[in-house]
Amino acid sequence: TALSPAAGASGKNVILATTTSTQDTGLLDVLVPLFEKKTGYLVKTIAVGTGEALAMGERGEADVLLVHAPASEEKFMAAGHGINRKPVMHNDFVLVGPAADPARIMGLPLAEALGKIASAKAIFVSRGDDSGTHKMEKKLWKEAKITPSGNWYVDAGQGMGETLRISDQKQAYTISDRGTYLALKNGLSLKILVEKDRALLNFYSVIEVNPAKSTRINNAGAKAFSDFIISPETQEIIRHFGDKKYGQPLFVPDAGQQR
Amino acid sequence: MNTILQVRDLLVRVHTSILVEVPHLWLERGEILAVMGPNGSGKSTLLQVLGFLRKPTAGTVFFSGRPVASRRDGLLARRQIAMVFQEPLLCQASVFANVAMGLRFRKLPGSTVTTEVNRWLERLGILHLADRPAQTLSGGEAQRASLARALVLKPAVLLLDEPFSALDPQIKEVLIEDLYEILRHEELSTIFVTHDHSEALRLGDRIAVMGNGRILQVDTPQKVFGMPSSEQVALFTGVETILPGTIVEQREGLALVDVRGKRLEAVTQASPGERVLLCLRPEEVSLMGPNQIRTGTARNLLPGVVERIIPSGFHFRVVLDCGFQIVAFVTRQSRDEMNLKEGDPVTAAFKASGIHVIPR
Amino acid sequence: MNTILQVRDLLVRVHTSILVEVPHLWLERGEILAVMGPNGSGKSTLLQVLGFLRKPTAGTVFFSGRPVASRRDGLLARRQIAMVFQEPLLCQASVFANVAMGLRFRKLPGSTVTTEVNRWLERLGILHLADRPAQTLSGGEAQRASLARALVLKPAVLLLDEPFSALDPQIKEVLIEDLYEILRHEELSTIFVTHDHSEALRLGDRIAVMGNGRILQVDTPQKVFGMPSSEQVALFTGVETILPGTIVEQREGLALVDVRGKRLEAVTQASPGERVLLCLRPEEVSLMGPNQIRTGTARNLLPGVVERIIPSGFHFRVVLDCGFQIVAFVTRQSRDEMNLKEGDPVTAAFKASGIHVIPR
Amino acid sequence: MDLILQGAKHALELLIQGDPEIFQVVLLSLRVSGTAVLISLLLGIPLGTILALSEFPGRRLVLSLVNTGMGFPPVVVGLFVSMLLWRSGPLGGLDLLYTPAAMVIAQVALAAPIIIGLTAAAIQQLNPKLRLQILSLGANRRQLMWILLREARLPLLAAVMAGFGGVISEVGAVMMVGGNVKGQTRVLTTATVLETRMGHFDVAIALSLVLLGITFLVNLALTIFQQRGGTR
Amino acid sequence: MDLILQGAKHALELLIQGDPEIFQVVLLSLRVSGTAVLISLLLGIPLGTILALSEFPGRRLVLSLVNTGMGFPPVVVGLFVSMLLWRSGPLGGLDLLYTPAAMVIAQVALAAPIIIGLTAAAIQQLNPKLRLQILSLGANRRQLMWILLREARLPLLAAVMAGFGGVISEVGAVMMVGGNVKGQTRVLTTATVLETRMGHFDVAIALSLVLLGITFLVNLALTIFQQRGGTR
Ligand SMILES: Nc1ncnc2c1ncn2[C@@H]1O[C@H](COP(=O)(O)OP(=O)(O)OP(=O)(O)O)[C@@H](O)[C@H]1O
Ligand SMILES: Nc1ncnc2c1ncn2[C@@H]1O[C@H](COP(=O)(O)OP(=O)(O)OP(=O)(O)O)[C@@H](O)[C@H]1O
Ligand SMILES: [Mg+2]
Ligand SMILES: [Mg+2]
Repeated sequence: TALSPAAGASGKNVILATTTSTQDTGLLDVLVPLFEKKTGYLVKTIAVGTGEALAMGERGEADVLLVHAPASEEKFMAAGHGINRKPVMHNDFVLVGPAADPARIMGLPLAEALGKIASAKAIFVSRGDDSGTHKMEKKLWKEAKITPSGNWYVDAGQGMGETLRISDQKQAYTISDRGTYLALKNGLSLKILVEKDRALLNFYSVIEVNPAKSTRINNAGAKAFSDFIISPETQEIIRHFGDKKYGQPLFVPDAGQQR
Repeated sequence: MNTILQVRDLLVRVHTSILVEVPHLWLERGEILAVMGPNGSGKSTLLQVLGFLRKPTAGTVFFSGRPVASRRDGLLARRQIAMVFQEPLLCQASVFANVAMGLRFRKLPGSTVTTEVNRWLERLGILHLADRPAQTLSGGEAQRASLARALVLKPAVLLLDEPFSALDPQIKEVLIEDLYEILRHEELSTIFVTHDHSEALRLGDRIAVMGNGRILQVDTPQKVFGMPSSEQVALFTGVETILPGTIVEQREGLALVDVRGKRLEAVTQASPGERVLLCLRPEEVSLMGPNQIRTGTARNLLPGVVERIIPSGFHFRVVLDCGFQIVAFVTRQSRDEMNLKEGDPVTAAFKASGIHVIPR
Repeated sequence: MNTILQVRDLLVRVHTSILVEVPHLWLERGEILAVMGPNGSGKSTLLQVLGFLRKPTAGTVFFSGRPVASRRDGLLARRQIAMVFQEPLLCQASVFANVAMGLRFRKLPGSTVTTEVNRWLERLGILHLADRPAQTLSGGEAQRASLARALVLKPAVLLLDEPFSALDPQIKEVLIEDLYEILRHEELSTIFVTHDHSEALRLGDRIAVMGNGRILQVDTPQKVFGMPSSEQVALFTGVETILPGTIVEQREGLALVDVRGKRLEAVTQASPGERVLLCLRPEEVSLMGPNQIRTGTARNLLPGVVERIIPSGFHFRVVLDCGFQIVAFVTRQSRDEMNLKEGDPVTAAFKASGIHVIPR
Repeated sequence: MDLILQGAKHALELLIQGDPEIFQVVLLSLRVSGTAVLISLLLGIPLGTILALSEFPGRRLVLSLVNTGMGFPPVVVGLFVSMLLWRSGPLGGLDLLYTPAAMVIAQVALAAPIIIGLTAAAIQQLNPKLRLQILSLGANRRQLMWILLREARLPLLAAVMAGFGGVISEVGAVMMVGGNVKGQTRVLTTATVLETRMGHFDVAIALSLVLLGITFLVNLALTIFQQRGGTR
Repeated sequence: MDLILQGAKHALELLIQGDPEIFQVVLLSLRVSGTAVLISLLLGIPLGTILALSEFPGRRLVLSLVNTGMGFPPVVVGLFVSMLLWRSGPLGGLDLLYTPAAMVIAQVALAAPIIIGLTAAAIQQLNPKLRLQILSLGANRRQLMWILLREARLPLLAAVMAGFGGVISEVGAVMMVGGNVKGQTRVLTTATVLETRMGHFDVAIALSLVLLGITFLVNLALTIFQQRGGTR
């Protein structure tokens, strides 16, 4: 029964550590059952912060990772924690803010927009949780040569959904991945103010945890998942995911591409 | 009228069982009313109602002549009444704090509280226990604390529910003496429940006998014990000989009664032919040996045989067979002098006025 | 030895206060031991130790001749002992369930439980309350339930802690008779604590008088009441006249004692010059009017004046001033016959053997 | 507030349609929390009783520790249990992480201190002489404990309800050790969080209402049992 | 388990260095939960006492509802309080969302039912005659309640500890209504979650240990007070 330890042989279980965004958009709810049907593996999707996902990989507590923090991923790979890092897909980030746009950034290039927000001391909510999105945001500030600090720079320390909601309530600016923004858009008064900047692209990779770390790692399952998610059929599903619900796709498949 | 506490048409019912039903009962200012009655007859319940602690199902309780209805009235009345419960329920605090509790409720100054509490602890012989947690007291010590807790309040009315039941005889004696002085001196009005006849006789101005939730008789101690109004009261008050008889002759208040063929003289107005019960307290019966010269004024002399001698404290209850059973009470001295043994022939002597006659 | 319960070198201490200290005490099989003593003298504590409910600070309790040490021994002993506590603590269940509890612990078959419980409920007059929640019982009803709960167990040893204190006199009388029969018939060994002298006299084979945690005297009732071993015991057992005196002359067991210049005869072996206390129970003193002819064998005649007449139940305690105070006990009949009033001159008469002499 | 109405409507729909997924989630919630409470009772009631009745030096300290346990932060418990069950942890070999069993373990860690602490207080509150009284009737230790527990029925059942309420409504720990895996370890609370995160407030509210409804029914039953026979 | 040791080391460091950030977080935790428990006591104890002492039809239902409240899922409470405080919500004008005040509100909603339910059970457990006894000494209603509460001190303080433990360790609701905003609404539990999510397990453990330490100290004080005078 479900209360007994690990249904089935442990070799059938694959632990997928991923970020909340993939789960919250519902993409994994589509992909995982497919994978399970196809391969007979049972996937345990653990949706956590990117930092935690990578830490789980580092400790060998997960078999496969689906994450989006290129810089950290590279460090992770360099340290030998993972093998076979492969691009899966990307989506993009958007800079959203109140419709009134008090800092007047609508349509500006990203770096300029960030500069105006900082100089106007308009409230900006940062996720502050070391997630992929947070890392991206920090990178963007750095590129804009601004060290954000002060009362206007709010450190929410939460996931994307909560950060958006806080921004909405505070009528503040924030950076969000498009998927989460679209998913929550209906309840929010925030508008997309800056988008489609090359710097705002958000790349997801799949990484198999290095099986040399521990005998308990199910590398076969990890490899199967990795293969599955970059397979053409899956990539096709990703391409069209969200079409129906949001009128636009949430992700762009990337498999096989170099970036 | 100078009644301090009064109930009218009182009824206490739980579900279908009637716990107390009292059409009228009152307590005069300065009076001591003793309440007796078998277990479960409603004494404690009545006291709770009189203490404004329990709302009766029906009826009104008057305090100082005014009906007490509102919660505020109730509090004011309660502040003039102190009650000692049958089981001493002390709070989890020191003995001192327990005894001080009522005074504290009344917001008396600390120094007064200390003086008064200590005075009463002293009086009840538990001053040395003042700082002890109340939970460590022995049964009798707890009852003393419970008494002190009520008496320290100097209430207008004192309701005592078997307040001496766990006390040792020495302190009980002292306390009863003491209490009697206080009650009389301070004109305290008191109702107290007791199972001890001698307490009731000694302290009560009037005695109420309860049975089955009803008050069977309220009267002076002499009347209740000497002239019980019913067989039930008679039995309860310790009349051990109750003989069914029929009036044969009536001579200006002195009647000749036939009891199983024997003739007894009794003081009663009942007319010939009436069927009556003769109540004879064992204390009224004296015994004479067969050779003893008749002394005293006893009009009834019944020869009989000693059936049983039952020790009762320092005295004896002697059961005689005189054709029917008669119980007599003799002191050890008398028994020794007469050298009384079971099977001995003796004569029971008692006055016509020693018999109380109630109609059957 | 045929003792069923025995303690040796018993000590119960809490912090620095000694609650009980008993070098040796035993209970014979089939014996009834009455325990008396002032409040707080350690009676209940002793009973708890004897019932294997409280571990003494030091000392050993033997059951059936064997020391009880392990928890298992304790349980086995407890299963042969039943105890009635001073305050009846019933569980939140029906009266029946409460009384059945001990039998259930012993895993008796249900039908036996029902029969036995009902029999005892009946015997204690509370069968009609069987289904009532125990919390709704009156004080006396609860005490009866508590008694039934112990008696139904048919134990080898019965420990009763003031078991009749809340009972009405009628049921008490019946119950004492009943219980006495049972105890004797079934060879039950019993210890019972009471504050009622007459209960102790009536039921006890031996009486133990406690004071301050110690056993002051253990003896037959006659000895304890008639020949108290100390002033403390004397006072506690109701000796109301205790006179300090000095032996003046000794004539083969009959001594002449000087008490404030008056000479009294007393039965004692004490030698001349010894300082003694004379104990005189009020029951031993009879009163004679000034004109009354001397009857009886009293060797001591003390003229005096009636100082107070205190009602005591149906009798009276008369305090005389004979140069010192003497208390006498008179029946109502005697008082009426002598027409006794305060201030009257009377003569107190008592035998030499009525005085008990203890050394000072 | 319209969201709540929508949620209520949705909740009704979910229940009426008998959505098998929701049914599974509800069942798992009940099974996990029920098992956890049961285990906590089996552990907690004897321990609480012993703590209440025995006198030993350091008793207060132990009681404080237990009472501190009532304030174990679920995420901390989740973290610790995770660490235990991690592949690299001491119990990694059992492969329990992300299974209902792991959730039960975490919930026991949360509920047991509540049960122990409240049981101890309930038993301590009883008249100490009652214990002697029961022993004198020949009770062995098990029988004594049983009667005492019956006497303290009121606060004990309140303890059970507090414990059950605490774990069935808890999300931090179960999320961590269960992982909110669909079809395996998703319970009402984790589902609620997920739906909230996905912005499906109406579904979240519907799930919450279902959870509240279940808790209410369980507590109603327990309360009726608790209050049977009125105020003593 | 090495993580725990690391965490403990880290915790000590944080405390010894007197890290002002951590100090602030600890302080806020205590302030928010302390205030919430205080308010819950002020509400819960009178309500619980009244529920225990008065007889009215539907009392059991109310008790069940209160007991259900012991199982209010924090996220649900968080959601409901959020919805109340949203700009679009009925109390939006107060601008309380993402402030400590909002967290207090949510925690009161969580703690008050625990206090009410356990208080009611504690008071009901007292000998009903005690009430008469106290009234007979001339107590007014306030004085009566005060003495009864003192008599039920043991289970009541256990209730306080359960309530305090429940809210200080809670994360779901405070995260939702407080927002875990650094320097404003970040408390120990939300900080722990954040650190965990960031994969900083050692810091998370350090924070947990600090939280446990605080809870322990508070409970130690309460337990000593509770057990004062030994077992009755
Ligand atoms: N924890 C304690 N600390 C100090 N003294 C105590 C403690 N517990 C009990 N005592 C004292 O021990 C004494 C003996 O108590 P016990 O109950 O045995 O008396 P008792 O002879 O049964 O009295 P009573 O006739 O009043 O029932 C009492 O004076 C009591 O106050
Ligand atoms: N809830 C109840 N339902 C039915 N009967 C009850 C209830 N509560 C009390 N009684 C009964 O009411 C009667 C009166 O009780 P009360 O305590 O007044 O008696 P009492 O005269 O004081 O007796 P005692 O001499 O034993 O103290 C008892 O028989 C008791 O069993
Ligand atoms: Mg009574
Ligand atoms: Mg005693």
